[in-house]
Amino acid sequence: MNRFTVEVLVTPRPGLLDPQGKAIHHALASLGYDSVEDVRVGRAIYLDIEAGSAAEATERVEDACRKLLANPVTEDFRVTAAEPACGAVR
Amino acid sequence: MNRFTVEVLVTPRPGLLDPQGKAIHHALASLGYDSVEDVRVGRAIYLDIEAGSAAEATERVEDACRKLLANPVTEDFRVTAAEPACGAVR
Amino acid sequence: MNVAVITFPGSNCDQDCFRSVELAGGSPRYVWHREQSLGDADAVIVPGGFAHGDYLRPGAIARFSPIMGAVIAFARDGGLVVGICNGFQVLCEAGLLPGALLRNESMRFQSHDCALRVERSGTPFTRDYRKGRVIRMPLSHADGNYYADPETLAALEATGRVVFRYSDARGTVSAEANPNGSLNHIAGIVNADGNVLGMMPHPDRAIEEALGSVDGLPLFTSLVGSGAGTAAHTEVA
Amino acid sequence: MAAPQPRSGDPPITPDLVDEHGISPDEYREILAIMGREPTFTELGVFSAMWSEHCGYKNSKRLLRLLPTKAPWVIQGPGENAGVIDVGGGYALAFKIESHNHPSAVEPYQGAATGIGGILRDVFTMGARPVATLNSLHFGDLDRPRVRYLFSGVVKGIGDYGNCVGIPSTGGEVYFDRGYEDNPIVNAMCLGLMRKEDLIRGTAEGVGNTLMAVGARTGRDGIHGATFASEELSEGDDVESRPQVQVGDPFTEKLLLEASLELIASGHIVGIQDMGAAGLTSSGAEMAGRSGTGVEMDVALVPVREQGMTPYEILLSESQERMLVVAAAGREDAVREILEKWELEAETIGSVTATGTFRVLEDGVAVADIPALPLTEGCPTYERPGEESAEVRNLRQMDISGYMLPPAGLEEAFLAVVGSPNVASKQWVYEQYDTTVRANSIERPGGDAGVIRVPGTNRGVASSTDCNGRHTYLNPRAGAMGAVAEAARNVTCTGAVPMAITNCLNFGSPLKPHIRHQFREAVLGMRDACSYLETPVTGGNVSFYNETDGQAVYPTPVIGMIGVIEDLDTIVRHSFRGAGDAIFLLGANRGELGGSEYLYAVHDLVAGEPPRVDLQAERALQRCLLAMSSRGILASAHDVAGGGLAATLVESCLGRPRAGDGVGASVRFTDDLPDAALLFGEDHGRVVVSCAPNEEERVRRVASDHGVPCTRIGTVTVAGSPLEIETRASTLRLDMDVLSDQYFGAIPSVMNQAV
Ligand SMILES: Nc1ncnc2c1ncn2[C@@H]1O[C@H](COP(=O)(O)OP(=O)(O)O)[C@@H](O)[C@H]1O
Ligand SMILES: [Mg+2]
Repeated sequence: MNRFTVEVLVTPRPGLLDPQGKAIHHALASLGYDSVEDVRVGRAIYLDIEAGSAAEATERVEDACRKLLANPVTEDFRVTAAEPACGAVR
Repeated sequence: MNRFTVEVLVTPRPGLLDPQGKAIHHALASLGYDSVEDVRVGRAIYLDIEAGSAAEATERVEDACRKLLANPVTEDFRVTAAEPACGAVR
Repeated sequence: MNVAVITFPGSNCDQDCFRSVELAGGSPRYVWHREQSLGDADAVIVPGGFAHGDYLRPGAIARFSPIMGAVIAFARDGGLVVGICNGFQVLCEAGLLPGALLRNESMRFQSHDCALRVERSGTPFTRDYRKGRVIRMPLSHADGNYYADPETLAALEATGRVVFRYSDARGTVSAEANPNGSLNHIAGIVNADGNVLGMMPHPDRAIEEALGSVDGLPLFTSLVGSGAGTAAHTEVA
Repeated sequence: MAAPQPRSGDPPITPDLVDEHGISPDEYREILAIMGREPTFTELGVFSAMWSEHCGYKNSKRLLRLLPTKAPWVIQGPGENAGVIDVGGGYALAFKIESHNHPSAVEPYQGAATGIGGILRDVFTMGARPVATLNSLHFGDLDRPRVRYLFSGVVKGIGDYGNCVGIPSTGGEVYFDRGYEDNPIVNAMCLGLMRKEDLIRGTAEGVGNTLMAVGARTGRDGIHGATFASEELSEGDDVESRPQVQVGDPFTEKLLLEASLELIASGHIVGIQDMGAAGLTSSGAEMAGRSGTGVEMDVALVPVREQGMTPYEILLSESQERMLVVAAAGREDAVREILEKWELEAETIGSVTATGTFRVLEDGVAVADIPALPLTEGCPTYERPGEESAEVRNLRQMDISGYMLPPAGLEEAFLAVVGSPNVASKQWVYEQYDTTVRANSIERPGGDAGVIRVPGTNRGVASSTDCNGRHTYLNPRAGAMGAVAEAARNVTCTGAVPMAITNCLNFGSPLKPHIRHQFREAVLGMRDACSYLETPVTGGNVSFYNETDGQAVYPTPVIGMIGVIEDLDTIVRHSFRGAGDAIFLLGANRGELGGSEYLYAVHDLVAGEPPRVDLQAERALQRCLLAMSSRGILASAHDVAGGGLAATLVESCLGRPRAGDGVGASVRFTDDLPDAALLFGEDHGRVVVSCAPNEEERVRRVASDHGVPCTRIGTVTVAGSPLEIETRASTLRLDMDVLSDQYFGAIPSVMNQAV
């Protein structure tokens, strides 16, 4: 068994209103960042998980995403496993 | 000028309490995902930005992170630019 | 009429719902989220608050509380279920109601009175309201911005399942009267069978003159007056 | 018992180390005398926290003793987690106010959030269920981006935390003035209700009883927060103070609240206290100190969030949402069971002893052993003479009679005052707070005082926080008196009888003579007003060192007033009701413009003698109002304060936001005063009331019975009509829509712009 850090990125479905992204976009514009064309905000979740392999870790987390971590109505998700024992962004 | 999608990952500083992460950890455990050892929750922000190069896009976003996107007191951030015209996770 | 009021860790409006049922003449009972059974309940209220802190997404974690299995089965059998505020969010997460509640357009928590137009009076939850009546009650949420994909939304409208809409005091809907950006100004909906209601505003805070409004009370008298199992017979356009 | 030995890795105790702990050479000598030996590093940390300004009150204690604290209805005065008064019907009310200024300056969202968390715990550890919160906020001018950042972060932090726990906000205040430029004042107040017999105190009684750590795990956050709160901020602190940011977890707080109330009701525990400032140290030592017992705990048993924490860190951590509980011996499992239901941890960490010491072990090895009472009560106290600053004296004595003419005319000045963020509606703030949860909010924010119903009764508790920092700056004694008078008046306007106060004294560094002067004067003003108005002080908080780079905030003694209304049917609202109603002014116009919003908003000036308080007149006015409200003859009552009559009249006409119940009014004044002084003067002792035409005579009679000047000033007019004001010199006709935009739009128009 190894310990993996799995990164989950949950993002609002394209086409969906994203009030947070809109607010940040607006704020950036007023700070003078006018080259920003669009902003979308999602969640980044880092899970430390014990698994036999990276693939197994990823699979388990994908399952958790479908059940809990992402809302299938409004969100997409993407799962990436880092190498074992790598601290990732932690 | 090209359009780049820049990914910003904002995560709570290590050592700071992360109530969200704690709650998700707890929920996962009660759903039977007991191999999860730790959970941290941050934000994923995707910016579409016009810039001459990926490096320029990244630099501008890093600046925006220091000013607005991340809270310097409680959060760390990491910025990555995708290739121009690549839709990223969108 | 026995009404189960579910209490999750983080529920804040369980007492308010309990009292509302009492005032409406029903018999409320608290059911702790770890229980597996609803007992002899004739109806269920999922109250407002911040179940499990609303961490991750409102309602996401609560949806897996042990009692939710019983609530889902109860609803599938035609039992009457009301979700108010956080309860609405929980019911959406649990798949008992379509769509999702996104962050308010203002990005702020909003707590103030709102006016609602009663769009349907024929449901077991609104039989004591007249259709078209404008009612007033508090709302209090950060994530009340109703969203559903275009097909779902069209189906909701086509089958008359929008029960309450945000409006002004005269019953006119408009962007100004919409507090959170909800699609089609939706404040409350029922499921296809008409036995599950979700709404963001708080009828449970508008049950006495002293609180400034009694417009929420008919919802509870409707609920309590409608016997068990009648849901299957209620008309859904 | 073995005396504690230094741990390996402990730094040696040097004069520098002692100094870094904020302990003076004299105080260190005192410590040596108490200990009879050199303290260990851990013990030094414990002393440093307990003898900090924040816990030890060294520069305030002597003066605070002057405050009146007793009345037949006071059940618990200062010294406990919260004060408690009898509110009748078998109910007691616990209430307290606390500051979280420094943490909010560093991280506004978390700072304010954890401020709410702390004050809730202070209240529910008395056995009371929190039923309302209030907040008193003072910021710099809103045109600065940094101020907008602090303001929005603080409001969001307060809202998110209180909303999640499910406690309605019933009121508060917000001020903006350059006197708070870099040092926001963030004070949070909580009210909790209980049956009188459910009162429990923070004591460690009964040798052999068990000490349990309950709630969240202990992390490294906020270590030396108590000392930190006692030091002034300086440039670069954003970086330095990073490890001190505490993150709030309102969900855990909610669980802790429910679990604590269940625990208290169960009878399994004998004492409970929040691990607030100085965490485990202050809670342990104070509980022992209050009971004359001792405590012994092993830090190795304390559930921690991080590895490798030293005893020093565990003892001084200020991680949030934790409590220290004294369980009756043998009931530990029952305690644990209740906590498990609420998904919380409870660990036995030690026991109550007869030694009278605060004794700490690490894996059985002693690391600290300090006499408990000297630790909690023995902190040296100081009362050094103060002196008024010449600058303030000059400002106060400045002749302001030359500012009676508004440069752009009276109407412009009127709109400027009504639309200044200090006078304008705070709707943008309080609509981010849940104000209606638990369905007992009888009067929500937006009026003079919030009123919350005692559940299941027809009795109400009114509350208000007040402090006009500009007034206290110019004259701390008059300002503090005024704060008490205004708070009492606010509460009285709703029909409630003022009963008691809690206070939060926000000042600069007490090491400076002019700050000591401000502090002393403010305490004396508060003493006089509280004594005269019979509203004793049941507790409070002192926050010194609110300074950045030597610049102190205005002295800001915030008063949190409680009133009781026996019959909610007699409640009076602040807004005019029906067209045709008669409008009266109770009290006399003196036209006192010193320190007024008019001078600040129109002439950019903070100067002049602030309004003085005639306590006798104030009391007569309050009794008169109560006589009127209990007889049910008033249609509305609204006090005159910031922004003067102009603000009061506009607010009375506009009514509540979103309610659509606005009306107009036609008013006439015959006072021989300059227009500006008449309309914008902030003289105390005045209330604008209205009544149905057939009650006019009774209103006059009750006023005359109480010796209160009562002048018919006008009539309420129908919705859509303007506010017409006639003075000896001018006539104003103000469109209500324009006034509404000014009043309701001022803060949103600034805050809804991005950044
Ligand atoms: N920070 C706040 N939180 C909640 N309510 C507030 C806040 N600030 C102001 N309010 C409410 O707005 C109203 C007006 O406040 P204020 O201007 O201080 O009035 P007054 O001068 O009568 O004390 C009051 O009802 C008050 O409770
Ligand atoms: Mg006030």
